[in-house]
Amino acid sequence: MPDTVLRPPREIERVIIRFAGDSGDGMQLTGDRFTSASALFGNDVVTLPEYPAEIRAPAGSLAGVSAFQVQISEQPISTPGDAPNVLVAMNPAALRVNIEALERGGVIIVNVDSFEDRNLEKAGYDDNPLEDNSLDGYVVYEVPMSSLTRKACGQLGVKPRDAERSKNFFALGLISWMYTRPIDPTLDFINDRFEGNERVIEANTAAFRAGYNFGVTTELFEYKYTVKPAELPAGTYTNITGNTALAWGIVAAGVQAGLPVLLGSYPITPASDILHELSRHKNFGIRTMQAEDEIAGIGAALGASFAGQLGFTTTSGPGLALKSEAMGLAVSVELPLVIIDIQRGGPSTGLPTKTEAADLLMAMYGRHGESPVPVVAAHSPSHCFWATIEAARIALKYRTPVLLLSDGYLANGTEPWRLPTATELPDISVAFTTSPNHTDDDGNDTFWPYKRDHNLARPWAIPGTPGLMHRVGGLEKEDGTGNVSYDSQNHEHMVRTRAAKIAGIAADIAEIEVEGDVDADLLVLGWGSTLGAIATAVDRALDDGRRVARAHVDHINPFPRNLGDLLSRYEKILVPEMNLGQLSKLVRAEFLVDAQSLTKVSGQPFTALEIEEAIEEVLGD
Amino acid sequence: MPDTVLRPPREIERVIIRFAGDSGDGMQLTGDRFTSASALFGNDVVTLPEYPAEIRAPAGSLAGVSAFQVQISEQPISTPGDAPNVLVAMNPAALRVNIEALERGGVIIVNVDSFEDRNLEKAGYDDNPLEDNSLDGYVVYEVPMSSLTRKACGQLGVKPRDAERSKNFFALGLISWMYTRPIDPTLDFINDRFEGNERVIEANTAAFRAGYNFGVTTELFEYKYTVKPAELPAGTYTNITGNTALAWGIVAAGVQAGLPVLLGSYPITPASDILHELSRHKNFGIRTMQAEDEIAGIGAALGASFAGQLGFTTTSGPGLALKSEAMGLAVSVELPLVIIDIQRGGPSTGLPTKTEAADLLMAMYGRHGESPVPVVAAHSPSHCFWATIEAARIALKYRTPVLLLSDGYLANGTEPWRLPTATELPDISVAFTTSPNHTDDDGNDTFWPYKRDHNLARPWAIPGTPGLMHRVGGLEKEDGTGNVSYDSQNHEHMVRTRAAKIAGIAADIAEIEVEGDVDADLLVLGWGSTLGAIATAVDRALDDGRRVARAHVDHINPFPRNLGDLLSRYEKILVPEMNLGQLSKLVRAEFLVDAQSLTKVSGQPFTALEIEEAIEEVLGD
Amino acid sequence: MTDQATTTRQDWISDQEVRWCPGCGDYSILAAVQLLLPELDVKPENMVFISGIGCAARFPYYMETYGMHSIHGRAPAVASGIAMANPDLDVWVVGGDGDMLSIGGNHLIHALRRNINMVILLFNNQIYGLTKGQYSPTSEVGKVTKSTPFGSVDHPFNPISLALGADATFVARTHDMDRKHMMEIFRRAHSHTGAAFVEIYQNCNVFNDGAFSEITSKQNRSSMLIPLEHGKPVRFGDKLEKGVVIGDEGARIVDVADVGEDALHVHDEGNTNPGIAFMLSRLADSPHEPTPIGVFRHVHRPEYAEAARHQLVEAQERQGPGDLQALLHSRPTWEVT
Amino acid sequence: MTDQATTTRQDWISDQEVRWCPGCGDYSILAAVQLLLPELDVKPENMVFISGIGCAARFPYYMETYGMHSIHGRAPAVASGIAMANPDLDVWVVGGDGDMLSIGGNHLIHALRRNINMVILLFNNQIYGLTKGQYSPTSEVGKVTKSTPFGSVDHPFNPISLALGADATFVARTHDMDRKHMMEIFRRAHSHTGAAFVEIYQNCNVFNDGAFSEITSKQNRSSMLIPLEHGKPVRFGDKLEKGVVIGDEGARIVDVADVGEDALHVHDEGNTNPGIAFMLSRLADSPHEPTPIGVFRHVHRPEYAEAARHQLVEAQERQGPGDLQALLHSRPTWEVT
Ligand SMILES: Cc1ncc(C[n+]2csc(CCOP(=O)(O)OP(=O)(O)O)c2C)c(N)n1
Ligand SMILES: Cc1ncc(C[n+]2csc(CCOP(=O)(O)OP(=O)(O)O)c2C)c(N)n1
Ligand code: SF4
Ligand code: SF4
Ligand SMILES: [Mg+2]
Ligand SMILES: [Mg+2]
Repeated sequence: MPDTVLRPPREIERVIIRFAGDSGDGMQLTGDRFTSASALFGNDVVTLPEYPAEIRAPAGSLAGVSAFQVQISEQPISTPGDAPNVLVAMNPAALRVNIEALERGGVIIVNVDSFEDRNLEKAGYDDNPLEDNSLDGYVVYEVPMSSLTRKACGQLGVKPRDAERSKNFFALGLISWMYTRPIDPTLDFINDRFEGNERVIEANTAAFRAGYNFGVTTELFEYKYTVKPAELPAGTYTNITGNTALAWGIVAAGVQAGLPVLLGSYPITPASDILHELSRHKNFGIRTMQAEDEIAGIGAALGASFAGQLGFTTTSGPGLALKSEAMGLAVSVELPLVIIDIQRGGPSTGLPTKTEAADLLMAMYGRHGESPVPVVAAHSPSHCFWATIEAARIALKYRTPVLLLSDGYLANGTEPWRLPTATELPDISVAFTTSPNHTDDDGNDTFWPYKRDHNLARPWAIPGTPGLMHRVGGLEKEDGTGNVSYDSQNHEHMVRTRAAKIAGIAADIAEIEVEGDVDADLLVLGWGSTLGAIATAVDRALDDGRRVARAHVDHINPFPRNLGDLLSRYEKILVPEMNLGQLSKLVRAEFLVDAQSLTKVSGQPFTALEIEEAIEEVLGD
Repeated sequence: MPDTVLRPPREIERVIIRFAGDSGDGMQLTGDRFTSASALFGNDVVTLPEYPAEIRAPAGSLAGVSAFQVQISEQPISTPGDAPNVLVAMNPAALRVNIEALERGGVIIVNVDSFEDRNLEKAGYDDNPLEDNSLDGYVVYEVPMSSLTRKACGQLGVKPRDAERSKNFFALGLISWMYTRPIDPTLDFINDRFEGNERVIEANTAAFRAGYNFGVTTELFEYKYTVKPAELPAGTYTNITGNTALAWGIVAAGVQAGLPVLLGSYPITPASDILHELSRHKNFGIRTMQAEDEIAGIGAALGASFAGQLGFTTTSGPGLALKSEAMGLAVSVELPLVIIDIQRGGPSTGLPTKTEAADLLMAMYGRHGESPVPVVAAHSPSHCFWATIEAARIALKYRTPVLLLSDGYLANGTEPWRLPTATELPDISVAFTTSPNHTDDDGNDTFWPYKRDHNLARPWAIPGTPGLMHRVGGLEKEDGTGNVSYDSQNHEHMVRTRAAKIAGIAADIAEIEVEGDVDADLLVLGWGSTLGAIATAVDRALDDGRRVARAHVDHINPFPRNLGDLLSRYEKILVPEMNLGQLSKLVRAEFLVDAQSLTKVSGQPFTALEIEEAIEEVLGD
Repeated sequence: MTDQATTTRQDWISDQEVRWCPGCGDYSILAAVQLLLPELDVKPENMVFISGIGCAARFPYYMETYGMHSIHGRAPAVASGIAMANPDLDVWVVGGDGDMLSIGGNHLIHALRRNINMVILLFNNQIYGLTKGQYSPTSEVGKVTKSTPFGSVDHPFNPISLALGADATFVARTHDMDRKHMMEIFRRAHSHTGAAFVEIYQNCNVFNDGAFSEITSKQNRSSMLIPLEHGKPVRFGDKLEKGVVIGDEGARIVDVADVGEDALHVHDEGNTNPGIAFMLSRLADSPHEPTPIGVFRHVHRPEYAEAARHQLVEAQERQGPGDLQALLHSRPTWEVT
Repeated sequence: MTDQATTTRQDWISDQEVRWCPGCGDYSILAAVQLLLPELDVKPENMVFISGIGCAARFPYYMETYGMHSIHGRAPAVASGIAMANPDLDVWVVGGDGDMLSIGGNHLIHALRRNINMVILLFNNQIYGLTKGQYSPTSEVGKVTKSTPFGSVDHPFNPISLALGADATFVARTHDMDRKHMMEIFRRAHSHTGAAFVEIYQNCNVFNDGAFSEITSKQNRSSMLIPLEHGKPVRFGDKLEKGVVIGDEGARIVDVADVGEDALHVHDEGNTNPGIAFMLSRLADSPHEPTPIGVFRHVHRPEYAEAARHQLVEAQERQGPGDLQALLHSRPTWEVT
């Protein structure tokens, strides 16, 4: 396809594109393909999909709008970008819902065919925005995508209604041209994905080429652009969502622990995909059980742990609430178990498809009695892999349930991930106890299920092991023997010992590191998925000559052992969070530092700009 | 019964007696009777029962020991006392389990008949402690209670085995003589309680008189004592447990709100008695539903609230954990509901019959998402009544679930309570909405279920009201209309509004007051059932010339509006808690004050001495 | 509107846009309910729809009545509280097979055994719709779904058998392709005092399309649906050539010609012994064989909320209305002056 | 001890003091289990007892095996994980009527429908023992307890019917007064592959004494217990003068003299249709009428854990053993150099 636009492509450093359309329009697929092509091309890419909550809201309605934002860059990036530079709007509703996010002066490419009365009305437009000058501040390109797609496909004998389904590939072709993307990966993808369905392959290919050619041949567009490959560390990369990385982390944890995995889970958005992914990898000896509810899910996982497997359970907020009581049991019986919470908008059913990070305090305290559990948080899609292995490592070594927090933004967002080699993965295996560990007063060898090692972990002796039969349970246990004990002093001792065991993990986790201007007055302290936005904001502030540092906690219970020290070195501490200030509460209580909250609870991740502005405000001038 | 001990009774200010025996020995009844007689006599009394966890542990075993401690005093008191002065031990196990608590030099009265080989062995005594000088530091009275009882009853033709059952009344008679208690109330009680069972009435009466007479006639005891009536505020008093007071508080809340009550509950120690008590008062229009589990219990209560009744649910820690998700729904649908947690030893099944106050942080944060609920704590048995009405008041006025915390110590402990008159009870009624509250753009009257009043409470329009049909649910709702809304800004607004509503309650609750030396350097800050021990300790410290103040929070969310101010006035803050420092975490985070924890997690309430010592330590000298 | 004794379909339609997938069977169930209500002597303000979570559970939003879209699986519990609180309300529970048989199975069976006054509509589409296609406790063994890429291995519930096992007093089945039948069954369920359980075969055309078409499609109905009608022999087939007999092995399908009309089982929904109804429920293990529809069981048993209320009345008669001061003084008291 | 193929009763007794109330029926059930195990070819280290909370649920502490005293109602869920994890283990679940039918009802019916390999012993004493005497979902209507001082108003479950409604593959009933019968039933349950449900009438002599004595006391047994024996006509009575027939109304008790021996129902526990078993379960609504005991149903159906394991084996055969590096590289990758 020779290019008739004479000017060479303009080099740009990055671009943020948002594809938006009706849920039926295939925008997720379009965005995903564009992302993959860009990743394969070598750009750094970060994505943010947004689904409607309904399975299929009425076509053309505001509720039915589905969008996918991607930033592609020649520099390493860590967010999907703040305001998109380009909005592809397949219908009036998509325009209406997304226009506010677009940067002032940005580019809008609309499928003009869809801007007819019925659709305008469904989107709540009294007048056609393409005609009433309301888009004056933007660069608008009106492309008759539907009709051009119908035409392109019609030549193949595809019926107009079916042809229309391919219009997302038209849009993809057009944008691929516009940003000088390689086309082969997409053509290959079409062949793969729709294998066996020649008609669809042909139609989508035709639509994609038509879109591309539309860019080539019309003079509608002044420029095309190119974004050079980014300079990323050498290695093999794949583009990965947080949920896939997390599922693979579970697989890897099993492999690295040398233990079969059992996942007990009950479907819930946005965690279900982990169950889906894991259930495909049975050849790793992974058992997935779709339980009757969340309680049964954690119950089965705990049972598997008792039997010597590595138990996992995955859920989101409402499910985590239901698991509270069983987590308390896991604390009491001191068995390895990883509980994974993919946070979403709350309270209650809340906003199931939107992100939020407001389950932190529940993770810390959502159990009755003194019931401490380690809490680990993932900070990027690929980090979900590592955080899972880390959570499993702690669970195994300390025989404790561990809570791993991710969120909807990480779960569905993507980033390129340099795949680790086998040697980069830690060995997290632990030994089962297979022989008596105690000599009783009469000199007999015996097994004490609550005799602890130097990490305060109790022995893990599994059913099937001769001679080590023992019973565990949720009643308070006598130190050492594990027999039921109602003794006051023993209870006091056990409560404090369980707390000490978890607190002691601080010695076994990485210290927290400061980035940016180490000697600054202001430290931005983050956790979880805010990392990308914070890093970008701090980098920009540093570029602007501001003195600011940042640090990110991946271990929230216990905190890294140097965190208190670190915090005491900064006069001001800003904690951006997708909740009303939960980490902030924890560090204030623990270190008595006047941490200030920057909170956002809109179901949307922070933009770097929001954090940058807060930094400016705190620093004053 | 003329008294042959010639010396007049010695006047003492207070005495602490612990009755201990096998669970089958009726020690709870004995303690309870002694308490009632003393209360009727006019003493101030505070009790501490202790049950074994087993229904009936093997007779004579350590696990089967049941005890009941009571302090009677001529001064107002607020704890059952630290170390008992007198221990009544019905068997070797009871002696063994309780001797450690007894004050050095204290009095031990044993049923010497039970100190035979089998029982000694069951109690783990190698030698008979009555013979091996191990009790040398104490004043020991050996009384053949079993045989004397058998003898007394035998004259009535009661079989020896049956007679033996009355030996607790022998003990009661003896102690009643020793402390110059009136005997009529007990004789009346026996007649009442065992009405219709003449045999038992006669046997118990005979045993009681025999015990009393044993004191009168033998010269075993040098002195008898008397404790004068206390000077309590004028009024009609009853001796009440926290659970009864709480149940009556529920009845009163219904009456004062003018609403029928529905209690949805699932039995659990130590909360079940509230269900039991309430189920007896159906003539108040109170419905009690023993649900299939805790979730159904709160579900039914919430349903009743939706339908316009006053919904309550009662439970203990494990049950509260299960209710987490449904509480989140209640937060979201903003309906009045009172959730009552009688805390017990945790984590998990823990120590079901022992007290602890470690559910505070779960009460605050044990729900996913930003899900704030008011938290109220009861601080004494009788205060359970008032705290329940206060919780209901807040729930009704602000249309919110409210969490009320009590604990096992309050639940089963007793104190004399001056009964309130009708006029002392607050009117907590609220009006249902019965007509449209909004005019839409077209000028039509309509009902907006989420249009708030100046307290930010939404209208309560109940099914059956014509024209106000509406739907509520756990998905995020549009401000005003209550329609499902996935809008970002709306969600942000609603999250913050729900938080503001709860925070705003601070303006509507009592300020916290300081007692003791207002200008001291040290403030002892407490919550819940520690009040008695703290007050006693602070009083003693003040008596010793120490400069110390104290304050007690009954509202934990929101805190009283003057709490921050108050805390800032003291250099040192000591927070005694029956957990590992939960309130302390909250005040540190909120007010950045260096509150120091004094923690106890032994299943036992604080003694005043423990707090006194901590005060001494903090103050130094 | 609501003051009049009669309503029109329009009166039952809320102002919220219906957001199920186009073609979803839920639409026809909604229509059946909204068409039926005007025929009953009921007022919108006395009607309460309670649901859990799922596609089906969105139902209350579309009804111009009182309603609560509660949490997953808990609708029968919430509804129980409402039914206890106010006997004048007409309480309906709506939920999917995941909502009411998976996470909510326990509340369902307890509501049924208690016989608490409510109509329970189970939208059985043999799939989790809202969470985008996992298998459910009614999915057939071997079902390939997102969570079971190699096929599910667990045996499904037969919801009618389960309800009968829980001793439900009203048990019926209908399907989303037959509005008239639905309306008739809903009418019957509504008239029942106690818990009325209705299983509705509902097509999820997105994640489990055609699950029931073998038995519910127009052309198959006469040969694949076995209508249960009180007092009538159980027969079906284009020419009513098939019938059901009860034998020592259970219920089984026969050619009427082989056994003679008199040998056919005559359906008695009022049989206090649920044994026969249970046998009928086992005629089909999955919607791929001739399947009974209609009312399996309809018997009388005291209703829970009414019995509870009765105790209140009795208590008042016995003890007089509650007197708070008397209660406070009901234990031994003493005076301090 | 545990290396030998044979064990003695003593090998199964843990060092923990048994702490039920003197006279509690739980003792005889414990004895029956501890007497049976030496007769089976099993080793203590392969035996796992899982329970919830309640008096009955203390059971594992007294067994010298592996065990977990979990949380209220959740034992079947925990046991499912164990059964899935290790097929060599013998998993037993023990719990009371509150534990397994009230809070844990859902896990129970799901374990039964899944047919997951475990023996489930339901100690039905028709009361909450551990929490000191509230009514349970098996208590009779009108039961006066601490939580129902004026009598309970809810209709109880029939646990056998419920289990059959959930399509359990092995369903039996026995009682704590007949050690031999218990042992026989436990033996049969243990030999079953899948979920074996055993209801045991158990006397709580403290809070519900004598609940079953009308049918289980020595002098009443022959006239009040109806033994179900595979392949035999169902007969009972001192002189076997009574029998059971199946008719169009359900199962009913007759005088053998009236109907003749041949009319009696011959029990077939292997009937794949659970209809007859269900009818038998309805012969008695409460333990105050002649009540069937023995094995109601014993059929084969694929076991869940085994089916799940089979998928793992198949996957390995198809895809080879899991290769982590291959998995990581299974999506499109690119090289950066
Ligand atoms: C506690 C909890 N767990 C899980 C979910 C996720 N969830 C919502 S609906 C649903 C199941 C939907 O299936 P079904 O009940 O059959 O309804 P359908 O969508 O098919 O109508 C699940 C698992 C949730 N909302 N809450
Ligand atoms: C979550 C939770 N709710 C309630 C309880 C209190 N509880 C313990 S056992 C029990 C019921 C006991 O009855 P059952 O299961 O019949 O056993 P039994 O004691 O009669 O053998 C209850 C309600 C608990 N431990 N945990
Ligand atoms: S997913 Fe299925 S059940 Fe849900 S609305 Fe769509 S078609 Fe209906
Ligand atoms: S309370 Fe009842 S069931 Fe529990 S141990 Fe005592 S007698 Fe047995
Ligand atoms: Mg479904
Ligand atoms: Mg029981």
